[in-house]
Parts: sequence; C-alpha cells; structure tokens
Amino acid sequence: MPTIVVEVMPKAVLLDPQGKAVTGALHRLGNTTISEVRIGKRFELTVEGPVDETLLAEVRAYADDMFSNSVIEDVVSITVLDPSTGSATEAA
Amino acid sequence: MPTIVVEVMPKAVLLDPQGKAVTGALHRLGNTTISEVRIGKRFELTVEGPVDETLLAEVRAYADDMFSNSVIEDVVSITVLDPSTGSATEAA
Amino acid sequence: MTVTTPSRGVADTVSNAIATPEKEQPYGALGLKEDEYLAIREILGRRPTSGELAMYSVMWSEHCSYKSSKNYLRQFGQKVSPSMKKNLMVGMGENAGVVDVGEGWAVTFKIESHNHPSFIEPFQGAATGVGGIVRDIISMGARPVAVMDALRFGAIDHPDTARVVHGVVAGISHYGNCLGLPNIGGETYFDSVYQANPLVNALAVGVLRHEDLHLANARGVGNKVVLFGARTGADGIGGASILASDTFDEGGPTKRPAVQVGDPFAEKVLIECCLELFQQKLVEGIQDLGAAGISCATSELASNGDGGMFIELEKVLLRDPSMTAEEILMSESQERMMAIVTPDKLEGFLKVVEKWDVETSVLGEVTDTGRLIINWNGEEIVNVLPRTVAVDGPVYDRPVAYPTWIDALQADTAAVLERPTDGAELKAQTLSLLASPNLADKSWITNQYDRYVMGNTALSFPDDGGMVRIDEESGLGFAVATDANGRYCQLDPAQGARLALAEAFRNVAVTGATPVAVSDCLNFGSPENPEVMWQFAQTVEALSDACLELDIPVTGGNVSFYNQTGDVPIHPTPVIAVLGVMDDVAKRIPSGWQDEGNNIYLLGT
Amino acid sequence: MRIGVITFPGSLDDRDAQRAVRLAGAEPVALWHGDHDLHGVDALVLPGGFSYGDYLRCGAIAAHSPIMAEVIDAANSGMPVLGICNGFQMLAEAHLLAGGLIRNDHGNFICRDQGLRVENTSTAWTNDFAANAEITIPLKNGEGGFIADADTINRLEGEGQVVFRYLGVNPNGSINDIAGVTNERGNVVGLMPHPEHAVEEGFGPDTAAAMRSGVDGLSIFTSAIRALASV
Ligand SMILES: Nc1ncnc2c1ncn2[C@@H]1O[C@H](COP(=O)(O)OP(=O)(O)O)[C@@H](O)[C@H]1O
Repeated sequence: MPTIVVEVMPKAVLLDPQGKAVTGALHRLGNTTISEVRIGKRFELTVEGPVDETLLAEVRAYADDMFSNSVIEDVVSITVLDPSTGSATEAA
Repeated sequence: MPTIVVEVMPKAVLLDPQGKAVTGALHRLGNTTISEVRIGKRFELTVEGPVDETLLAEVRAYADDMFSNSVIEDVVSITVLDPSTGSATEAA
Repeated sequence: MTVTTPSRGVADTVSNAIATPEKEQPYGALGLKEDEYLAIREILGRRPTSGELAMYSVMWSEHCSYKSSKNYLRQFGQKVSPSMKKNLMVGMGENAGVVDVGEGWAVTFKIESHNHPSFIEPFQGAATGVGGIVRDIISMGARPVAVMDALRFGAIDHPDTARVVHGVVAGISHYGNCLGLPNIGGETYFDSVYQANPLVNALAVGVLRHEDLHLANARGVGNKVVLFGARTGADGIGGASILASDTFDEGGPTKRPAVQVGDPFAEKVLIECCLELFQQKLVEGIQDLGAAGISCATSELASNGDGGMFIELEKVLLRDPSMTAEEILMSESQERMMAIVTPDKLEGFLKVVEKWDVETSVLGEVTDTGRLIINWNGEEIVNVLPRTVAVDGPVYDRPVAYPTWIDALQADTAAVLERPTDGAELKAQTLSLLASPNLADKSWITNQYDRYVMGNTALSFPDDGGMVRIDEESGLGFAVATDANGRYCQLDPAQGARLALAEAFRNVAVTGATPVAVSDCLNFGSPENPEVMWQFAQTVEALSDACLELDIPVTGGNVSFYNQTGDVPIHPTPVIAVLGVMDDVAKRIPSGWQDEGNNIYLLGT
Repeated sequence: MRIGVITFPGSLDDRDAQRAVRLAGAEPVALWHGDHDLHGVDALVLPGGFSYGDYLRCGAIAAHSPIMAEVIDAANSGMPVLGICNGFQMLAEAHLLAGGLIRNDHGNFICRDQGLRVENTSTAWTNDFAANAEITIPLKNGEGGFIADADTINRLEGEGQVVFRYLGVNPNGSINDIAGVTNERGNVVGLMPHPEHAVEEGFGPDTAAAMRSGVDGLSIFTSAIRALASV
C-alpha cells in the first residue's frame, strides 16, 4: 500500500519554543556546531488503493487546512512513497 | 548552511493516539481512501560549517537518545540537505 | 486425523490439544511454575491450548491472582464490626468499594499501583496507571470526579531520577488533565531504595446515585457480550504478567515493547459514553479491561455470573490485523470496556456508542453451559470453567522469616545523633531540613495538575486532604488523603502501617470530614523472600486490627510485589487512603492560618 | 437570555461554563458539536478542555466540527462568542481570531491563579469591567503561548484588540504577555485563563480576603448579558 508523507514545519519567522529547548540541551551537552533545531511534524498517510490526482488534491487541501495552521506553520513537502517500486515522488 | 533532517515516528506496533484522532477526522470529513494516519516528528538541525562523519555520528547518537524515545519511537531517517548544491544525502 | 501446527492466524484448537498431549508448551516463559502448569492440565483433563495457556498464565500471575497475599487479605473481610458494614454498598473483591454517603449518593474509590511500567517508560507507565484506576471507577457505574497520586522516587541527585520524575509527573498530568479530573492531592518522596523501582500509586474517586450501581457479572442466558472502546492492538502483551510479576534488572530493555500507550481522549469519551449508557439503563453488567485484557474480562464476568459465556474472538476489532488469537487474549490495550447487554437493548446501546464515536463489536453471549468457550474462526480454542481461571488460581502460603537486621536497625536510634550546640548549627540544620527534597515545596508538581476542573474542588494542594463537592444544592462532599512512611515501616512494619492509617485518618478528620472507608496499595519486595513476606504479614495484620479499632472498613486496594532492584527490596510501603464524608463542604477547614486574630491551640499529646 | 455552551468530544469545562452562565443570570443551553443547530441561542461559549485529545494542534480537529460552520456564521453576523482556553484555540484555528497558540515555552502544563489586566472593556465579554481592571482567575494549559507575526501583533496592539494581558508572571511565553484577544468588531473574544472557575465563592482562586473566594470571572458572563440587553 502506498504511503503519502506530509511534512509541516513551524514558520521560520516565528518562535519555536520546543526547538529552542532542544537547541539549548544540545549546547549544554557540549555540541557547538548545531546552531538551531526546529521541530515540525511528519504525517504518514496509508492509502488503500492507488494514489491519483484526485486524492493528491484532497491531501494537499488537508495539508493546508488541517495538518497545518497557515498562521503559524508551513507545509514543506508532500511525497508519495510506493513500497512496490521503492520510489518516492514529490507531490508538492 | 547545511541542514540535517532527523525523522522520528511512533513504533508501528504501538498505539498512536494522535494519528488515530486525525484518521477519525478525515473519515468524518468524508475521506474513505486513507486508512491510517501516523504522526511523527521532523527535526531540522542547522549546522554551522561542514557536516563530517564526526558530526553525523554525534547526530545519530542524539537521534537515538534524545530526539526519540527508543521504547516507543523509531528514528526513520537522517538526511543531510546541502542548500548550495541542492542535494539530499541519506545518512542513516 | 491430520493435526496442524498452530501458526499465525491458525490457532491451537481444543481438539488439537486433545490430539497432541505431548506437545511442549512455553509455560515457563509465560511466568508459570511447573506445578502450576500441571495443575492446569489437571483442571482441564488435557493439555491447555495455547490460548488457554495465555489466559491462565496472565490470570494466575501474582498481579492478577493475589496468590501470595490472598491468605492475608482475608483479614480485612473478617475483622469487621456491624457498624463498619453499615454504609458499605460494595465491599472488597469488586473493581472498587462503594460507600453510601447519604442523600441517595454513593462514593467509590480505589488506589492502585503502576510501578514497574513507570520505570520502563515513565510517561506512558504513569499515564496508563491513571487510566486503569479511572476505568475501575467507571465500571462501578460512577462518574470519576477526582484523582490523587502517591509517588516514590530514587535519590534526587541520581542521574536517572530526573528521567523518571519528569516522565511520571508529566504522564499523570497529561492523562488526568485530559480526562478533566481534578488532582486533589498526593505525596512525593525521594529515597534511594526506590532508585530502579519507583512507586506510582494512582487513586481515583467516583460518585454515583444509589440506583446507578453496576457490577461486573454476566447474567441472563442470551444476553450479549459487547466489547467497546479502543481497538485491540499488540501493545502491552504480557505486560501484566511479565512486568508486574518479575523483577527486571539487566534484562529490562528487551521487554520494553511490552509498554502500553495511553489515549486519554479515548478514555474521556469512554467515560461520557458509559455514563450515558448507565443513565439510559442499557447495560446489565460491565467490566473494564486492564491487566490481562480480554482474558480477565471474560473469565471474571463469567465466573461472577450464573452461567457460561461464548464468544467469537475474530470479532474483536483489531488495530493490527496480523495479531494471533493468543495475542488478542493477552493484549493490554487501554481504554476498552466489556458490557453485558440484553438483546432488546442492543439497538439503544449501539446508538449511544455511535453518538460518542466509540467502536464496538458484539463478541458473543451469555450461555447456560457453565463454561467459557472461545472460538476463533469457527474453531474452539478455549473451553474452561471460568472460575478456574479467574477465582480458583493457586494460593501460596509463602515462608516468613523475621529479619534479624531489624534489631540492629531499631537499636540505632536518633538518640546517638549529635545535637547542635549553638545557634549557628541549629540554623544550618533547620535550613538543610527545609531544603531537603522530602520537605521542600511540591508545587512544581501540583502546578502541573488541574485542580479546578469540574468546579467542585473545595480543598486541594496545599491542604492535607483533598475535598470535593458532590451535590451543589446540599453541599454534600467527600474528603480523601493518602499517607505512608516507608522508613517507619522498614523499622517496624506493624507500627508503620498503623501510623500510615492514623495519619491518613487524621488528614481527613482535620478537613472537617468524617472518615468512613479505607483503600490501600501495599507495595513490597518479592514475596519469595521470607523477610519480605514477614513484613507483609505484619502489615496486613496490624492494618486490619487498626481498622477494626478505628471502626472503618477496607473497601479495596491493590498489592504490588516484586518491587526491588537486584536482591534489595524497597522499604515496605503500604500507601493508605482514607475517604471521609462531609455534610456541607462550605464548612471545610483548610490548613494554614485563615484570619488575623485567630487563637492557636495545640491538641493531642 | 440564552447562552449556548458547545460540547465537543474531549470538552472538560463545558458543565462549568454552563454553571457560570447560570450564576451570571442567563440560561445555559447545551449544544453538541455534531449538530448543525444553535437552538436559537443569543450568545455562544466554546469551553475549555482537550477536544480530540488536543492532538495535532489544540483545537484544530474541533475547528472542523459540523457546528463550526454555524459558529462562524454567527460570529460573522455579530453574535457574542467566547472561547476559553481550548475554545480560544478553536477560534484561532477557525481564523475567527488572529494568531495561534503553541506549546508553553517551559514545556509543561501549568495550573495557577493568574493575574490579568483587562485592557479593552468595550467588547461583548468585558463591558462589565472597569477600565484596566486587574483580576485574578485560574489558568491551566499546556499550549497557551500566543504567537503571531510582527504585523499581526502590531495591528492587535494598535487597534486595542488585546483584551487581557498577563500580570506579574508570563506563564507560557506569550508574545507581549497577551492572554486574550478580540476580533475587530469586539463580539468574538478568546482567552487562555478560565473565568468559569472564578464565579463561585469557595471554589475559585485565592484572594487577599480569603482562600478560594475569587469571583472575578463572573463579570465576563454578565458582560455578555449586558451587551445583549443593550441591542
Ligand atoms: N504527587 C503529588 N500529587 C498531588 N499532590 C501532591 C503530590 N505530592 C504532594 N502533593 C500535595 O502537596 C501538599 C504538600 O505535600 P507534603 O509535602 O507531602 O505535605 P505534608 O508533609 O504536609 O503532607 C499536599 O497538599 C499534597 O497533597
């Protein structure tokens, strides 16, 4: 069964307190090369049946409207993984 | 500046209450083709300077130890994005 | 006849078990001793099927069967006066005790441990501990209205303590807050004896009208057996038996996947759904699914009923369709309930669960066979007398031995400690006491708990006991406090238990409420250690005597054994919860100075 | 005066909000998220809780509930709508209010008696307060950090749409200590703290006068009654 992966990140201009806390933790552990960590979400959607343009349009709408809140987040990618071929196709 | 992307997902055998709630919402909105949604995390690490093997080893350790909780989550990928070349390299 | 080897999807059937008596079975890995396994063969008159073995192994575990403690716990039922029984609507042995508090209202409460899972995965372990105790309360027909948590952690400066403390507190906060249950109190102590074995004891209180009381029994031939709530998944398989009945030291991480993940949202919806089912009188009997999942619910419902039960296991809704019948029987997936519903009310039942978006499947029905029969795709895989699984498990009279070290410990009194000789030393000592983790302010914990939700909290942090209003018109309410001091109990288990009871009793009394019932969570080391067994025997005897003396019944509780790191048991830690009734919460007495000019009295000796 | 309180799956403070409405002198009407019917109420409260477990983002899934279509219409036509905590998050997710709410900067759930300043007393839900009144009501949330881009913040501040501001402690990292905001019209108000937990003596926050005696939240509900009476 194909999987559609949607990735969402907090908007670059806005504060990401979770990422900030992790950055701080890394620095306390002695790391000096990672200047910033930002934490977003990865959605894996298992699809029954083929992934066609209709479904992708629907997923794009969900991504903009529900998986992310456009006021504070950006959808950074939508990818279709096909386990039978092992291929990954960008869909947004 | 290069970015290392670490992706973490809840373990497949364990309940993902978040994903379950979103799956329910999609079905209530009328979708019938997405059978399951699972929600994980995407960490974007901004790196000052080059990404070498030492740093990658360090990031792998953070990924296993801090970014994920091995009891309930799996690190599904570590990727290096180089904006200057636009390349993405799998690093785990 | 050809005999198939059971594999995924094809279960070991009863006829298969009869045909292959010699088949080796992994009873040891499931936590059963050889004589226990032989007893099962004796009961069945054949070898158990793998499904039956799964059921017996989880139900005969220490955690579910109370096999080492049963002989002692009887005292709580024996040492009772008529006045102790007077207001008791349901006593020990049910999911939780129920006390009549007047005006047609009743209160149910219970405290339970989730210690071992909370060390392995502190957040989920503690969260599902809250979830489990709350389901016990719902299954009595009550609305859960408050939670409390009694916690013990290792030394505050040990490198692993922060992981456990923050995980546990966040887990309780997440689950309790998300259920909308005010947290009205608890305790937190740090001591290195709890380093690799923290204690997470969760208490829940529920209220109900007398007529809403429900019990866990399957009566009435033809009544439907319905499973509802979350889907069954592969999480927490064997969790109860493996996690709660064996110590884990080096082997820990390999058992990690046995954790359960909680979904407080699913439980909140389940609460509201159950309350609506009760209100519309749509269920006859009900049982929550906790440790031992479907094995426990079916065998307990059937053995508390008057007949038998037949279910078709393939009708269980699964999260992971590749699960085997044995895994389904053992799964500890959270947020599930099993109800007995008369056929004419099934439609109404299904309407309510649908309103709440709760998934449901009708698994089978109550029969007159007297046996619990479970089919898997048309083939019989379980055929047992339900009592043999749920009630008549093994009972042990474990050896007890007086711990000789206790004499030296008692002789080493505080009298030998150096006294401060001047003001500066006294000041330093006072300051170090105030700064010690066990005396320091706990608000960093209590501030993570919602104490306002429901709008009925009359007392909570920082008071000694919590108090909640039951009835907005009359002001009727209840108070609860929990107490235990493991160090006193280590010195003298009997005296320690009495002191814990007395303190919880006082903490309720000082709020203005009248103490009426006790629930206890007895946290001890391995029952196979005779010194631990001695501590346990002393505790139960003293506690039951003290309850008789205070004229207050024990209505339920929980025993948690195998709390130890390596060979070192924890201090005996009997956490005692006392429930009190308050006729008008407006008259409650908070701790702390209230008004300028009040007189101060010191009472007692 | 009939004030509807919508129950979503996972709502927790719905019955408390109904009690507050009653104590303020209006009739509470229980509404269900799955209906497309506001039962003719005069005002709406979206209560606190963890709708849909607060999974995904707080209030995000509830914002897609059937009844939200009616809520959006009602809000746009001027009906007083109050979002408390999770309700505020829903109103933000539904874009009826500006900004968003994110995880507290310290990462933990926090429950405390919170001081607030009421900075806009012309909204449907604050007209019963004195200008710049300082009040104490309970706050309890895990994701109460108010966030918006700089332009939005400037606009909210400039137009007086910041209704409540935290006093003393900023409990969650909210930008400019913002605790609650309103829309341009002043009929839709959202705030993170819980006024419905400060309406009854004995069960409210501590005050200087006595423990648990705070009832500062009541004026939020009486404000709506006043606003409705004056139209
Ligand atoms: N884990 C906890 N959960 C909830 N409340 C707690 C917890 N630990 C302590 N408390 C509360 O903090 C307050 C002080 O506790 P404690 O320091 O044990 O006081 P005392 O020694 O007076 O009993 C009490 O109201 C108690 O109920």
